[in-house]
Amino acid sequence: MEIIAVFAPLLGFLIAFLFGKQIGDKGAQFVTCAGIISAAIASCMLYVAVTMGGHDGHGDARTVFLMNWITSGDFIVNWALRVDQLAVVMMCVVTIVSSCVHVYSVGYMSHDKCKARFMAYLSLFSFAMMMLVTSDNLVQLFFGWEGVGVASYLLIGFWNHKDSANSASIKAFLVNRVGDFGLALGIFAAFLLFGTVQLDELFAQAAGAANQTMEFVGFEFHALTVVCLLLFMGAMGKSAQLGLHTWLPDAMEGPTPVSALIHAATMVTAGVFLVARLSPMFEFAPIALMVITVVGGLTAFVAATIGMTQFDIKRVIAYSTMSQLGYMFFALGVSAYSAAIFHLMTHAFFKALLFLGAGSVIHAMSDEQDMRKMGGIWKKIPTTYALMWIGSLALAGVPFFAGYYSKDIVLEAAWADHSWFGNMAFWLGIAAALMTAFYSARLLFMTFHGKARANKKVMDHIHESPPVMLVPLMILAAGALGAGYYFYDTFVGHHPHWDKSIFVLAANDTVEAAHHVPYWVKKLPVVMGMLGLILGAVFYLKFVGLPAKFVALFKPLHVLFFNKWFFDPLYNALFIKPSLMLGKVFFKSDKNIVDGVGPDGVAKTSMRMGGLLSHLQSGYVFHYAFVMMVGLIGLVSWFFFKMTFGAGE
Amino acid sequence: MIASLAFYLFAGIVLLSAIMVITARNPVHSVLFLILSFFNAAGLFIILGAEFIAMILVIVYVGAVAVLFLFVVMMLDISFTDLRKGAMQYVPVGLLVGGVLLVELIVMVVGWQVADKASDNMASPIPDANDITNTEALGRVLYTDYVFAFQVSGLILLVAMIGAIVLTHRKRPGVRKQNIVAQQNRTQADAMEIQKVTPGTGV
Amino acid sequence: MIDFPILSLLTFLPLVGVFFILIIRGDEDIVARNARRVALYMSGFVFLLSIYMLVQFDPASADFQFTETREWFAAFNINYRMGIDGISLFFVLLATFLTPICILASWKSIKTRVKEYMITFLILETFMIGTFCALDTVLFYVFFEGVLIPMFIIIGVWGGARKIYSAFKLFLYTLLGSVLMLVALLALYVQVGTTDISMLIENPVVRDVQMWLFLAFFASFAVKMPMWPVHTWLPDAHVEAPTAGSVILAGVLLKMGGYGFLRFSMPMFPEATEYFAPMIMWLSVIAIIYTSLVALVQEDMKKLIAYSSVAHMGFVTLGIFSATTQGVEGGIFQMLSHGIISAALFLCVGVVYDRLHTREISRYGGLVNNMPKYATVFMLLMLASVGLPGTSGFVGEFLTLMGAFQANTTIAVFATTGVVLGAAYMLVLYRRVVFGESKNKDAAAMKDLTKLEYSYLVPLVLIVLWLGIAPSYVMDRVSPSVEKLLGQYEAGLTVNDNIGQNIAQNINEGTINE
Amino acid sequence: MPEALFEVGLNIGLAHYLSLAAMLFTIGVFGIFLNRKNVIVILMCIELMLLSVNINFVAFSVHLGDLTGQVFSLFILTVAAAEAAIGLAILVVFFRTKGSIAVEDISSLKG
Amino acid sequence: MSEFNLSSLSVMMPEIFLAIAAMVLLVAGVLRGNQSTRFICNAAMVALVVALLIMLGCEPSGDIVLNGMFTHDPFTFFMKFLIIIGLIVTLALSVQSLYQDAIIKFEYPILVLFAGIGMLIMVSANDMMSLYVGLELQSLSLYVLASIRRTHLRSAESGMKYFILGAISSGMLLFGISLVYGFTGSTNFDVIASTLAGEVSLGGVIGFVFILAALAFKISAVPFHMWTPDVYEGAPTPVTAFFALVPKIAAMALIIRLLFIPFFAISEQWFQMVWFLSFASMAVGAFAGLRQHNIKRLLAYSSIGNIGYALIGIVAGNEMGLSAILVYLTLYMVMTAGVFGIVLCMRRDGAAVESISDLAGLSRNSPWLAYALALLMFSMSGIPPLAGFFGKFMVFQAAVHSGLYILAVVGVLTSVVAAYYYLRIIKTMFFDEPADKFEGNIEFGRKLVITLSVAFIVLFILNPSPLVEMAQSAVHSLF
Repeated sequence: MEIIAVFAPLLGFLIAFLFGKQIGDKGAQFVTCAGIISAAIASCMLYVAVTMGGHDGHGDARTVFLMNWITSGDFIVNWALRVDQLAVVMMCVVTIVSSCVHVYSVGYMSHDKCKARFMAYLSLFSFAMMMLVTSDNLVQLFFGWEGVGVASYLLIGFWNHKDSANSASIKAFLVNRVGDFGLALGIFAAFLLFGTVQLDELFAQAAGAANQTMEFVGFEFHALTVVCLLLFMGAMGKSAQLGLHTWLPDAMEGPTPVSALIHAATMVTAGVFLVARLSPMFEFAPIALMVITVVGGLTAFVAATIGMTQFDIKRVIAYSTMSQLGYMFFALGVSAYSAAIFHLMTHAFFKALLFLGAGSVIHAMSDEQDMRKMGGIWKKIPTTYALMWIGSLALAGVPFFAGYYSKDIVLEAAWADHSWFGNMAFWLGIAAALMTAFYSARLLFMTFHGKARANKKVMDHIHESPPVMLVPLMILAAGALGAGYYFYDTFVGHHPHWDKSIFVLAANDTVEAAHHVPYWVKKLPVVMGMLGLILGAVFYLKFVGLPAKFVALFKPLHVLFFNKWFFDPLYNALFIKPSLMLGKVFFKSDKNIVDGVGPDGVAKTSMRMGGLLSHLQSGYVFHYAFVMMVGLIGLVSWFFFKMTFGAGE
Repeated sequence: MIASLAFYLFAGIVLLSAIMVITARNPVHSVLFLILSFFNAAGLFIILGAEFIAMILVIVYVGAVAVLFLFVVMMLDISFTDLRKGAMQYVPVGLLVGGVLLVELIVMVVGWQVADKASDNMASPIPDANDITNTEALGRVLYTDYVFAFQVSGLILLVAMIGAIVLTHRKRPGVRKQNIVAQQNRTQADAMEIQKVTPGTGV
Repeated sequence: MIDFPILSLLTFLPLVGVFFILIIRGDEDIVARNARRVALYMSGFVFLLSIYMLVQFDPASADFQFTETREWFAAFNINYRMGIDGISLFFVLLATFLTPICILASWKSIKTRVKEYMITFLILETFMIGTFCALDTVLFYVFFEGVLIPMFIIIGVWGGARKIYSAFKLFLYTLLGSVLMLVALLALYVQVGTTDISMLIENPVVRDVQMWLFLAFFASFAVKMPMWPVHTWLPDAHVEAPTAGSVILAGVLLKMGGYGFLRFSMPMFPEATEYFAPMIMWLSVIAIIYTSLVALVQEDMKKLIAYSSVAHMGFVTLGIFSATTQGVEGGIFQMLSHGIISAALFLCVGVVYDRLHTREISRYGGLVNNMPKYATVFMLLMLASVGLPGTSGFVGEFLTLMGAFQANTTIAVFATTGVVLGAAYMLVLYRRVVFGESKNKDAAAMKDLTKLEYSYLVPLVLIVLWLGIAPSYVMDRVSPSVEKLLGQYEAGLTVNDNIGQNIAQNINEGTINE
Repeated sequence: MPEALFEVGLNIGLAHYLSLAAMLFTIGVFGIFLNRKNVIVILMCIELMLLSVNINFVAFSVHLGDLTGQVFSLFILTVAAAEAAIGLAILVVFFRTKGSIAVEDISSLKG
Repeated sequence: MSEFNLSSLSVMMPEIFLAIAAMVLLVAGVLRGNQSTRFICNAAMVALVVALLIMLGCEPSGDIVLNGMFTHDPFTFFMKFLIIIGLIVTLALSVQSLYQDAIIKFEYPILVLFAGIGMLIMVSANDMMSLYVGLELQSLSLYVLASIRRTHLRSAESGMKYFILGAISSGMLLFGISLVYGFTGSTNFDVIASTLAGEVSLGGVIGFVFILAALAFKISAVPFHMWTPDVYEGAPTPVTAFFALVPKIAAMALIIRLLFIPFFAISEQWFQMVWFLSFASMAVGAFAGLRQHNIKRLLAYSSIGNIGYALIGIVAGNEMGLSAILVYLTLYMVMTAGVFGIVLCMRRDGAAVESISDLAGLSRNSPWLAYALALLMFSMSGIPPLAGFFGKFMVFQAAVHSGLYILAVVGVLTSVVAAYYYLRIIKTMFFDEPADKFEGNIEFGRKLVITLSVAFIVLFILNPSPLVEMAQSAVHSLF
């Protein structure tokens, strides 16, 4: 079962990738879809088995050993599938969303040349993601981690004739690599500290190492904090947290199904999963948790501010994704791991829905992504319109949609943490909630309502998407509608099914505390959400001139938000340009200094000496005699003085 | 006293003429000064009681070598002008090098001491000059103890001869030589050629 | 075990091939064709033989296996000793494996003086295998240095525009390093009284001597590796060498440096190794960062890969001198993996070079359209070079860094940035060559991989993946020897510590007066 | 007569003779690299050097009372004659090809 | 007065035989004229072979005969063996060139023989007197040989330079001998040795310095090397080959004997001097060769450098060092023979060409010649597995063994510098565009020499021991 769940997508990938020509596009689509759907089915069965099975009803977590991977001294890494409650939740989310996206892609990519390759990559991604979530050690996790990175790289750059797509893919890979840099160091540090990278053994030793320190970069630090922060750096990269987020909006260069699958539902949440997975370690590193909370809160806020000002439909959703990831992270930071995972799950549904819906819109608009060139199309694509509403309401946290439950518990948990950073996160989250609702409304109204701003040809061409695209959307919509309510109890209720897969110190049990927060805390997010929606309607439906005035009024803020807080130019100036410049300088110095002092210089000096000696060989016999005599007299003098004056010694 | 004077006289002339050898403008003069210094050196040898060497020096050097020099100098038609030009700039450094050498050598020889064991080392002690003359003493060892070196010296002279011939001997075209074998073997048939002369055409 | 001298056979069989090629007669075409065949068959046979050796190799043993001892230079008590352990085993295989591939890669692209070319390659193979098998310092030196002769010829005769400069630089630079090693070898001989490597390993010299000898050996191996800042011969040599030359250069020759560190520096001079390790690790870090940055701005494909080689070798030295199990094993693995990956990358460059006769990156672009298979193979290799988990590149890189981290966290942090930079230049290269619009007509008209090219690229790719997913086959055989090596290393440190203690004790007791 | 002179010879002292020889040797050396124009003079300088050696040998011979020195100087005289012959022969050859015996002209080989 | 014992002459039978042979051949030559040159050459080779056989027949007993003037021990045996082989090779290489270059003089082989006799005497000398006469016999023959192509200015000039500088050096030698004689009262090596062992004076040391300087001239050690490049370049190529092959071996043998028998007592002094000579020779030999264009001149610098390496063995001052020198010289002679065999083949338009650039593309025109020269060059630069490596190996081994690390390091470094010019020749042959073919076929003798030389340097690695052991037993007699 576990094998099917993980390796069916790989099989699909291999067949579609290697024999894409032979089996044709249809064949490839079929194979990959079959692979991922069977994986989804297997995952769901596993979910049932793992969360409800077992003799005591507490679940039946298991680990499947496949084979040895790396053995080097004490460093032993196996290929193994660890299927516990946390993993299985992720597996389900991944496979279900992925299945939807696979099917959706059959329709969405129907005009593309390389369908087989696209489907293959999607399957490859799914496989890597499954490896990530089922890994039982840090290195296999790293394998999946990098694997999803590569798949993401391949898919973002899928339209590789576009320069922008290529740049975006490289950027995504590199920024992720920066994160991986931290992750790798984290693994090294963990190994140094515990002598193992097996999760079980790590968790078992974590409590014991709570007071240990280690030397890092010349200083003595609290060991677990170092490990956790380094690991968190990896999570930041993958989950586009503030600082390492710049790749995510650019990643929208990829085909829309990719954005839905990778850059909304699954891969970007890997960071959240990582922290949750390593909760037994993070719990003993309070400073790391604090950092996570702060970063998460800021991310939620900053991303929301940017999201309000963007015009590219996918980028708006991308920033919203980033913002929601921020929620998840501060949830993690306040030890509300289950809340974070809960939000992860609901978010996967509604955000995938939004993306795929947006894809549907784009598809309908002949690949137009700029919202300023849309509008007034809701009648032409009513199903998509409706589905987009569902997704947006879920995102805005309107009651009884999935996002309502999960976002609320996250914010409540933050409040319940009663620390300064918990509070900060809470208020930032509240602000972000307002903005989230606002830009959701903005997106809906700009896209579907108002005057039609596209040209006639495009307008004439607008059509509803085929069922192969709509059916997956509906499945996701169902999730966006019901997942919050349905799973509230099992995820964050009083008797969650996590068993040992999530570890929370008793003192940090904010999820439990979240159920007992003041009334206003519980209701504030909803109020803010509604307020945001209304504001959106006012701005973009009623008084369409209002936004421009507002922009004029808060010019500096708008510039800041619109330019994404100037992260890209900053990084460009800080890292990319100096790197290239240094590269050039070093290359030159290789020729001039390293070679000039080294081989070339030595060669030149030698040749010069050779020339000098040749010059001394003047051809004149008296010079020769002179040299001989000087040599003789030199030697004679040497011994003369040595024996005359040195004799006494 | 006289002998001392003789030494200084000979030595002085040797040195002066040696200096003249290297500074004379005309190579012929150089050769002549060389001869002079050889003569005086022979005088010094006589003071030392090495008459045979002194005589050989005169015979071999003055009689053969120096004359050979003279021959060559005169045979090669060299113009003597400008022979010293440009040389003076090298004098200071030459003097310096030569001076250092000289000072060291003088200092060395002034304090010359012979190894204690040297007296035991004598291969062929000089016999009492009253019994045997220097020449005879030399003759006694030369063909016995030193026969090997003597023979090799012979080879050296042979090589010198071959060398001189191989380098300078030229077969001049058109030089008539007497070929005795040819003359002896000459027959009537070789000597005379009888040609039939057709009348009216001439030979 | 094998009851015939398999190592000698492996080493000298190529020379038999040389003999056969020498006696080929006929016009130029026939000679060329037969020379290629003979070379291929002979090297192929050697490879099969080496596989047999691998099968027979006892993975559990850390000792030298298949040892041979024969009297050779009796006057100096220098014997012909051959043998391999886990450390050298796979280098031998690397050499036997890459040679036939090189011959295949030169099948069509070398058109002039084919006979000489094949002869040179077979001789090179002999020297390469010999280097890794030799168990006597002098014998080792003979092979180690002998490699220069064919390499010089290969670059000089079949090289590119600046071949002469490059060939000389390669030759003289590496020679400079190795002659210092020669002096050290001799000093070692004088100090210990033997040239038997296994004996030398067991009898480290005293600390002060170790320092000097270490430096001399270091001069040789560092240049061969090459380490920063003595790396500059490598880009030049690579750029000018013919494809197969680059393959061998990157694939095997660079490994001789690392092998030397493991075989000589560490076990014979443990204290010096410990003393100099931080310096070397810092140099490695500089190499990694410096050359990665340089690679970032290259316009020549081969130069870029050459610089990347320097960076990758930086990981190797980093790992080795961390003196941890992971570091050393990672270093070995990284060498093997780099041997395959960079060889394959150079072959990839050769593929397009054969078609367009330029290595300038900007002349290519959009190759994915007309050469999809090539793009795929190149992609896999590029990712392997970047160190993607699941490829062999990852295992080596990760283990070396892990080893380094245990030795010095600061160094490891800096070195790990190489992971980011490495990705940067490879991705940019790939993007500029393979992705994008086809800019040049001639580049766009190039044909995809031929069967021949497939036949040598696919095995390489498969090995890369195999080593990435299941490196344990290799690691299991390497481990015992590495453990032994590290054991000796530690012992070398403690032995002398004990001596120090003894002396201190004696001073205290008054038996030794200062 | 000879005995008297012999006595005097020793009375004058070994150092005198050796000094004389040293000076002669130096003059010979000095002449070799001072001379630019005439190879023959160089040959003569060599003869001077040999003469100085002879003086040394004979002086030592007398001083030590050993004939070997005189025998040696005899061979030196012989060889010097042969040497002079060869030298002059080469000189003639050179003159024939070059038309000059100026030392400065012996310089086509250099570098 | 010692007994003159005829039977004691048996140890010098080879020399006597050669002297008689030379004189007989001289007469034959005079009678038959220059057209008999080839015959005389062949006859001389036969004579040398016979001499070799004679020498093999007489036990190197180490007896000192002829009033202490002449000795024949295993060391001289080894050196003489080399010298005679060298002489044979010289003649084998020369014959064809003599005809090609129109130096058809029957005196040539005879002078070679006389020079050879001189060298044999030098090697066997056990007295300053026999040393001197042997040396002069050799030198005078060499002066003549250098200028034997008397119609050519360069030949005459090289003879002139060689003569002048050689005469100065023999002046120095004699002055030194006179001082040593004056101090010790003897010219016999053994007596000098025992005397110096008792006491040392400034005069004795200075005398020794003069002697060593003069002999350094003969082996062209820096700074007494200045004649070498000019003479190598100017002399006719077969003569250059001769110069490169043999005289240095004799002079080296002489130096070794002098340093280790009469002057062993002052080894502290000569250690420094030889150290300096070695150092300077290696450096100059390596660097000055870099800019050369003429291959003979290049080989001259190469020989200077090689002498530097060989001298390291002396500095080492023990049996190991000396046996290293012997091996080194042997290998060097073998390589030089091959190299000159090839240089002699460089002819175009009826004349010898000597520029390195004339070798361009030789690998296309005469591949075998090019391979041979390439192997020889790699061997010269000391790259294993060729024989040249073992020479260097042994020398450096001796150096390291005696703690001469500076010399060893300088040696290996300069060998790298020198490798550049050897490589340049290979580069010219293999990498450059071909020039015209060399003309003329290669006679059997020369072919044989080249083949044997290359075969030797390639196959030497298979069993280096016999030569080394021979050298070891040879030098053993000196201690």
